[in-house]
Amino acid sequence: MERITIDPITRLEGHGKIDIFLDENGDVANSYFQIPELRGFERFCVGRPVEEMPLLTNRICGVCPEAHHMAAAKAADAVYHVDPPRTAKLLRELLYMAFYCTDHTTHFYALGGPDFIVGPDAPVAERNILGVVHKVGLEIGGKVIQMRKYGHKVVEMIGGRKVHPATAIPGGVTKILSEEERKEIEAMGRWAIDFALFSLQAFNDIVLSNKTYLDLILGDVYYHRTYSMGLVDENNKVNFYDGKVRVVDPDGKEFVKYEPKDYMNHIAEHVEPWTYLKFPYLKKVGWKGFVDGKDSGVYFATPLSRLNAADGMATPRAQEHYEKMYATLGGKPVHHRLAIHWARLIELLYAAEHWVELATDPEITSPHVHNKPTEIPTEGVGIVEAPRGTLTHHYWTDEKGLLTKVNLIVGTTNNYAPIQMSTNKAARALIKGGKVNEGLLNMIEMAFRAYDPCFGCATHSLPGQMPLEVTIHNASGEIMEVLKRD
Amino acid sequence: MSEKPKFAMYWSGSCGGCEIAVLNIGEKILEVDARFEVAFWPVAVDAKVKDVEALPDGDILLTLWNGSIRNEENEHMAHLLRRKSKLLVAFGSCATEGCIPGLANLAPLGEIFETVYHTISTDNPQGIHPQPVTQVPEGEITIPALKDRVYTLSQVVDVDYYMPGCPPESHQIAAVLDLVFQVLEGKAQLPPKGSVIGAGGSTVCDECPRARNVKTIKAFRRIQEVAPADPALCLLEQGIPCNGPATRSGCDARCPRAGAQCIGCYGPAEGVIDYGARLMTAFASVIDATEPEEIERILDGIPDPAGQFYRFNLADSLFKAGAPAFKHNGH
Amino acid sequence: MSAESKSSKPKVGVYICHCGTNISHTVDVEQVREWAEKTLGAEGVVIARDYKFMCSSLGQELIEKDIKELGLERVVVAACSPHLHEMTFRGASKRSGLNPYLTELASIREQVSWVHTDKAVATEKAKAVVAGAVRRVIQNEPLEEIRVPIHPDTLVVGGGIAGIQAALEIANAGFKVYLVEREPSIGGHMAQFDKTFPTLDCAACILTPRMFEAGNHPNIELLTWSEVTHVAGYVGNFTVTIKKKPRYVNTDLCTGCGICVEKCPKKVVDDVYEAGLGYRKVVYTPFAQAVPKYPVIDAPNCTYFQKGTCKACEKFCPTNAIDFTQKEEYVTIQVGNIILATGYDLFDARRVSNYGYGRLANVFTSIEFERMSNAAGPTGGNIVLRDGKTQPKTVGIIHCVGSRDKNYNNYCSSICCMQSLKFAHLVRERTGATVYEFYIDMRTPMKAYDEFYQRVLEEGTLFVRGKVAQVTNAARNEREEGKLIIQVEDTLAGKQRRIPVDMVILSIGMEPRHDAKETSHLFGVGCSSDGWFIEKHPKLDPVSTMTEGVMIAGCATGPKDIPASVAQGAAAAARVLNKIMQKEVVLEPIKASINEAQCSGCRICNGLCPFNAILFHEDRMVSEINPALCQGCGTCVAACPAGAISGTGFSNEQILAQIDGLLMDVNLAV
Amino acid sequence: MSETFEPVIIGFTCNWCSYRAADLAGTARMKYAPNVRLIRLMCSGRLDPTFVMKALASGADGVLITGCHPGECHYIEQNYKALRRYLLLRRVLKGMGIEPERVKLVWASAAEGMKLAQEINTFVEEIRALGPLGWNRKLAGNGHKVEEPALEVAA
Repeated sequence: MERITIDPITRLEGHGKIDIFLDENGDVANSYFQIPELRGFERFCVGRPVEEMPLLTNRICGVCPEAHHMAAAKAADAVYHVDPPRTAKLLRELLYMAFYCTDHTTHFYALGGPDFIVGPDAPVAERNILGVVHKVGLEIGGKVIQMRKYGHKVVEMIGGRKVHPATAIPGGVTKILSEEERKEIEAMGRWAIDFALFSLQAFNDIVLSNKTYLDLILGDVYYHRTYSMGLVDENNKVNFYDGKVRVVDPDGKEFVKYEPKDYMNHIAEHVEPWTYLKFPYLKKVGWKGFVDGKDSGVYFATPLSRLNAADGMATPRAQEHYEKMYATLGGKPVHHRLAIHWARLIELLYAAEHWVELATDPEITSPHVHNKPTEIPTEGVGIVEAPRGTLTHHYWTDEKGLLTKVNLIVGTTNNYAPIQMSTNKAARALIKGGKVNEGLLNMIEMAFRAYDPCFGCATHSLPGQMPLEVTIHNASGEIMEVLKRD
Repeated sequence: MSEKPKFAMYWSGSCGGCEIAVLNIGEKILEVDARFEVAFWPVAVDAKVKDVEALPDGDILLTLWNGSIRNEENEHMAHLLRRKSKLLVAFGSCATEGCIPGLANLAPLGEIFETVYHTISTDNPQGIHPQPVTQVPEGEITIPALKDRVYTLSQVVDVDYYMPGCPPESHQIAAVLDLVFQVLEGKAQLPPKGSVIGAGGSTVCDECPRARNVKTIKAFRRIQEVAPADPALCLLEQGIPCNGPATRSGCDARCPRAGAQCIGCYGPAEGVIDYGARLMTAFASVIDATEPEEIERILDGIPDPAGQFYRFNLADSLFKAGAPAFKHNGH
Repeated sequence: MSAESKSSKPKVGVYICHCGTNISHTVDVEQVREWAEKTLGAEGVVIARDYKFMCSSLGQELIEKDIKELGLERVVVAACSPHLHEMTFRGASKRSGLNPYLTELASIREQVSWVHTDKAVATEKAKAVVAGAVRRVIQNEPLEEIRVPIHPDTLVVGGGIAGIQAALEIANAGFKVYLVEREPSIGGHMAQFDKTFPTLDCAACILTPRMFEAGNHPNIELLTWSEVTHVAGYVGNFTVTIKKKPRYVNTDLCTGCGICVEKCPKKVVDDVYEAGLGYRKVVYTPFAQAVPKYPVIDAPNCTYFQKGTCKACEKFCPTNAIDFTQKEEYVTIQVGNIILATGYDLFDARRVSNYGYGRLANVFTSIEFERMSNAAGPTGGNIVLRDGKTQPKTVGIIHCVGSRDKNYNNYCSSICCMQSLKFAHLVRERTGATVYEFYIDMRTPMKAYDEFYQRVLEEGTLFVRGKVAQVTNAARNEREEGKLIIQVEDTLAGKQRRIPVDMVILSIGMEPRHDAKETSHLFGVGCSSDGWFIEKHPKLDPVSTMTEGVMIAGCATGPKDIPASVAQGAAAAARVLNKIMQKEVVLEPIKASINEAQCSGCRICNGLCPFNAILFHEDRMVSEINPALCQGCGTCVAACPAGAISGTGFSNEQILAQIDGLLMDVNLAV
Repeated sequence: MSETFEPVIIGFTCNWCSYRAADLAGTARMKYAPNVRLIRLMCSGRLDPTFVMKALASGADGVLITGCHPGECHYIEQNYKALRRYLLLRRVLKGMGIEPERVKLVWASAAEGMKLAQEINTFVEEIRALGPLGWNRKLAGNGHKVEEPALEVAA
């Protein structure tokens, strides 16, 4: 049997590697997306004091440490049965909104977006931030850097540090926000709203008004009818920091809405021997392998799935674009994976709007930012929406608050099965009769890049651009052909 | 183009925070592009290991390596980039001292597998563990085997410079790059081989604005028991086990400024052989008790001494790992 | 890395001593030598020799010759303990131009040949010890002694005979002395005695002239009724604060006429000087020959201070010297050296309840008897029972009360035997009574002591060897009626005896001052768990302490008789004088120092130094160590979290290298 | 294994008490187990936990710390610092999965040569019972070779 190894150099960086096996006819028999690293936080966090988890689990991912910081802090609150003061929650969420703006911006302009803005058929050398600058105009470069700066500035103001924030502890936060800081944060937030609107406009002008791109989005190659997962507030609006986890079935009907603490009843993880990463699925539906449809427990957890799982956005302007997207793409739910990019921009707008809402809350500068835990620590679950999927931290401690057991289901992991499926599907669609063309590379890359896979969380590689190289071996393993993407 | 010196940045077993920190230096990143030919930087540009292998030895002037040596691939790449680089910099806590993932060295690799693939949410009736080589219906596929424990870069290859921090603060990265630029212009000299760069020569207290007195500790208290701590007074004097006194300066005491204790991400101070030893001896010395029972009672306030003192530095400590780590391999 | 360090390895010479056969008997010296030359060659060892007696002049010359001819930069001598010959071999190095601190002693005698038997094993251990010393010595740095100027004035604390002696020695040599005494007069315990053994000359007769001399010496400033409250600084440069308690008598006006004492209407029991046997006025001088002559008003007992009335003393004082408004005052002095002669307390005989003191009227303590037998004492020197008139017909003297007894003090108080013999003599001389001495062992070692024992024997005193079980008044027969019965096992006769007597004298032992611990902290000297101050070396340096510039003399270091106390006072003075004459003192260069650039000002070290050698500079936010104050213990070096403190002589590099060396064999095996 | 196992122990002594006690044991020809190799410090207060860890990591099976009796420190009270460090160090060792009993603190005055000898014998047997630590072999077991030094920088 013939084998194709889509072997990003990142294979040597613990990013992932795709092995594609062809049958006698040279059609795809199967493909494997492998994740070659494991760190074992679940084991070595045992014995540590629970208040350290927001600091330790930060280091699971340097791309979204804020997500782990928050999930861990919430889990620690739960362990101590302590409810942080409102101001502490506001501060945590404000930090989180700023982070979302930075993260979504980075992905859209530097990592995922270029596929559209510059064009999927453009030479790879141009499909990056510089290409975007050429296409959209010079000022965008500056704006993107500015957005990232502002986001990190806020993270530092509230969290103490730009990367790996430090201030969330059981019962609240350690830092009070001064009025000067608040003013500055509010101003930056208002700028972020403009930036988000500008980005949506750019997406509209460049992508939606371009039939080829639209067809690409609506094409079948990137279509999977899976369940959608996302965190929603009491009004079933998208929420990143708090709420209940809602899952809708492929038809968009609510399948389940559960309290974070009940996640074990709804989520299970499947293990394969050929990869270090586990495959989460809906427990009640069950693991049926890498297939979509109502009978397969496979779900996805991305900006798009969050919008699918919710009834709308909690801020006005984001709500407008929410409605516009579903109108344009033919109603809820949307299963076209490339639409994740659009959903991401809508989330960017929501995050910016909510940023300003929080920064202007009269209580945000209150000095009451911590409630001392008084109860005996036991067990707790903390869930937030990481940009790349629902993030679950679950801790058990002894009476001293030392961890006895830890369970983590991190953002990207939720999408491991869908990614495997998408790349597999792209491969099947594009490799026929053993003929491999280099367009395959872009197409497959786009397939998994849409998810913005952050194996920093799951396996410690960075999101986005993975330069690809295809080596075609014959049955005897000799190299027949090497395809490069330029 | 090719007259420009070559630059490489690479990460192995790490969280990516170092890369983000580098991106956070903003416009300066463009200067790197102007001064250097970026020979290899997976997150930023498209290049392949084969291209690196093709380079003459020592052809890359400067390589920033972040990440620990967790699996065989990491090790392989470390040897390759060491060979190809004139200057290899261990960049960030993982590369210099193992960082928090280095705490894995407290447990046998086997137990890590036993835990991760058997959590409450894992459905694994046959007890499957990932294997370096797997036979699938279509053939054989491989993933790199994990090493027995986490190693620092310098435990695997010779390292020229060390840049601490989890991640290194952006202003420090910028400062180091400026130095490199000056060296390229012949305006400055490189520090002696083996130097720590992009950090201060003292410890965090040196940059901490909090007031401090002669230390006598009657009780250690955990931050959630104290918060909100007195914003003006030394955290350690408030009983919070702050790692600042033993942790290298350079971060501008960010965490203490934000009311959180230093957790030690900048590693040991100049010339220190064992980071944890410095902390435990300092804490113990100022305990205000002479009776063993009383001392023990006060020490109960540090519930996880090994984790507290070796949070970032275990892989680089004198012991390198806890005894269990030497038990058995996971595969 | 490895290349450079090889070239930078200093040349080391290793010298292994046979110590006659002391070492070579259990250590194969030749094998160690060979091994050192071969295996340690890589470490920088260029020559290894063995010799019968390295410490002999010939042995030392071997080393000196090699240093000169082979250009040795480091020397290791594997021989006895550094406490014996470190100086010797450092000297040898110095003579041949090698810094003495680049020479290390490896103790393969005390730590190997003398304590192990298996020759093979001992030889291997000897190799390890040598390897440790070699690795260590390579890390040694050349050190220079530290020199500090000496302030010529001296503080003597304690006005007993030891302190007086010390003060006079120094004053007579022409240097200023401050003599501090917390009682109103100097003189100490000796002033309470009548006769002194073995010569029986009158204590007053020999002591008063010394007291007078001290009190009127131009170079001695007497500070009685005063206490030291604070000591700062270091050898050569102490700043001492002294509290002068109010006398309520203006010493500038007082002539010591004694009218105030005479007129004072109130008497109280004098349990200090008269040991509770007699009375004194509330305004008083402890005794007639008191120095200084000025009285003191005992405020707590004074009617004026209690009720605001009386003031008899004031009315009658011819010079208006009485001053009720006096407050305690503090004076600060500068001195270069300090001598502690703070003396002892007496054992409280009540603690041995089975001897009945305090319960049975006619059980007396030795100090009570001293007062009773003193012509100037409460009974005018008549030896009588508590009733104050009846002379005893039989007297029992019990030795070792509170001494040589694990229930009280394990040590021997050293003077009790002789004082008991003295008592026996005095009792017989004054009353002709029958005297029994109850002793465990008779200890009369000093000059003319045993002769005195013989004399007392001949005088007919009866000696019963045995520890007295109890003293009781419970008579079993008419012979015992109204008597005190001493129950004892006569270990010579080998039988229990009950001996009825009229009077019992308990020869009570000495104890450290009740406040010895505080004093030791105040002056930074060591203090054993039982409370005696610790000598720098019990044999070779008995009057020095760990703290340079602070000497100890007399009973403060342990029980002594008068000659020994006087000798120590003089010895301490000699020590001080030689420092003063040198005008500067040389300190061991084993010191800690702080690298300011690395110091974060965390202040962890600030509280760790018992010698207050570490100061914190608020302005620069760094700590600094005063090398003259630093005693070189290294505690701060071991405590600094930033690794900013280093210690000479015992640096991290030296110790870690020694560990490596000691474990060399273990790692060669890997 | 343990019957043939001869522990290697590093002992830290105070110049003023335990080191003199060792001298005394020698002068008095007291015999004790040869497994302990002594290092002289000026005071037990000089004892840096680094030394203990260094010894254990470099192949020692146990570490004996000795100092003056409480209240008898020649530097007044530094032995209390040693005591506190020792108690904390044991907790850290426990956290690292190393038997805390491998490190022992013993007070021995200059006069207690016999006591020191007995304590050494007792400790040697305690370590013998625990078996080898062999950390140097554990670390040597990683099979990593550090490469040749990097080329010189031509700039």
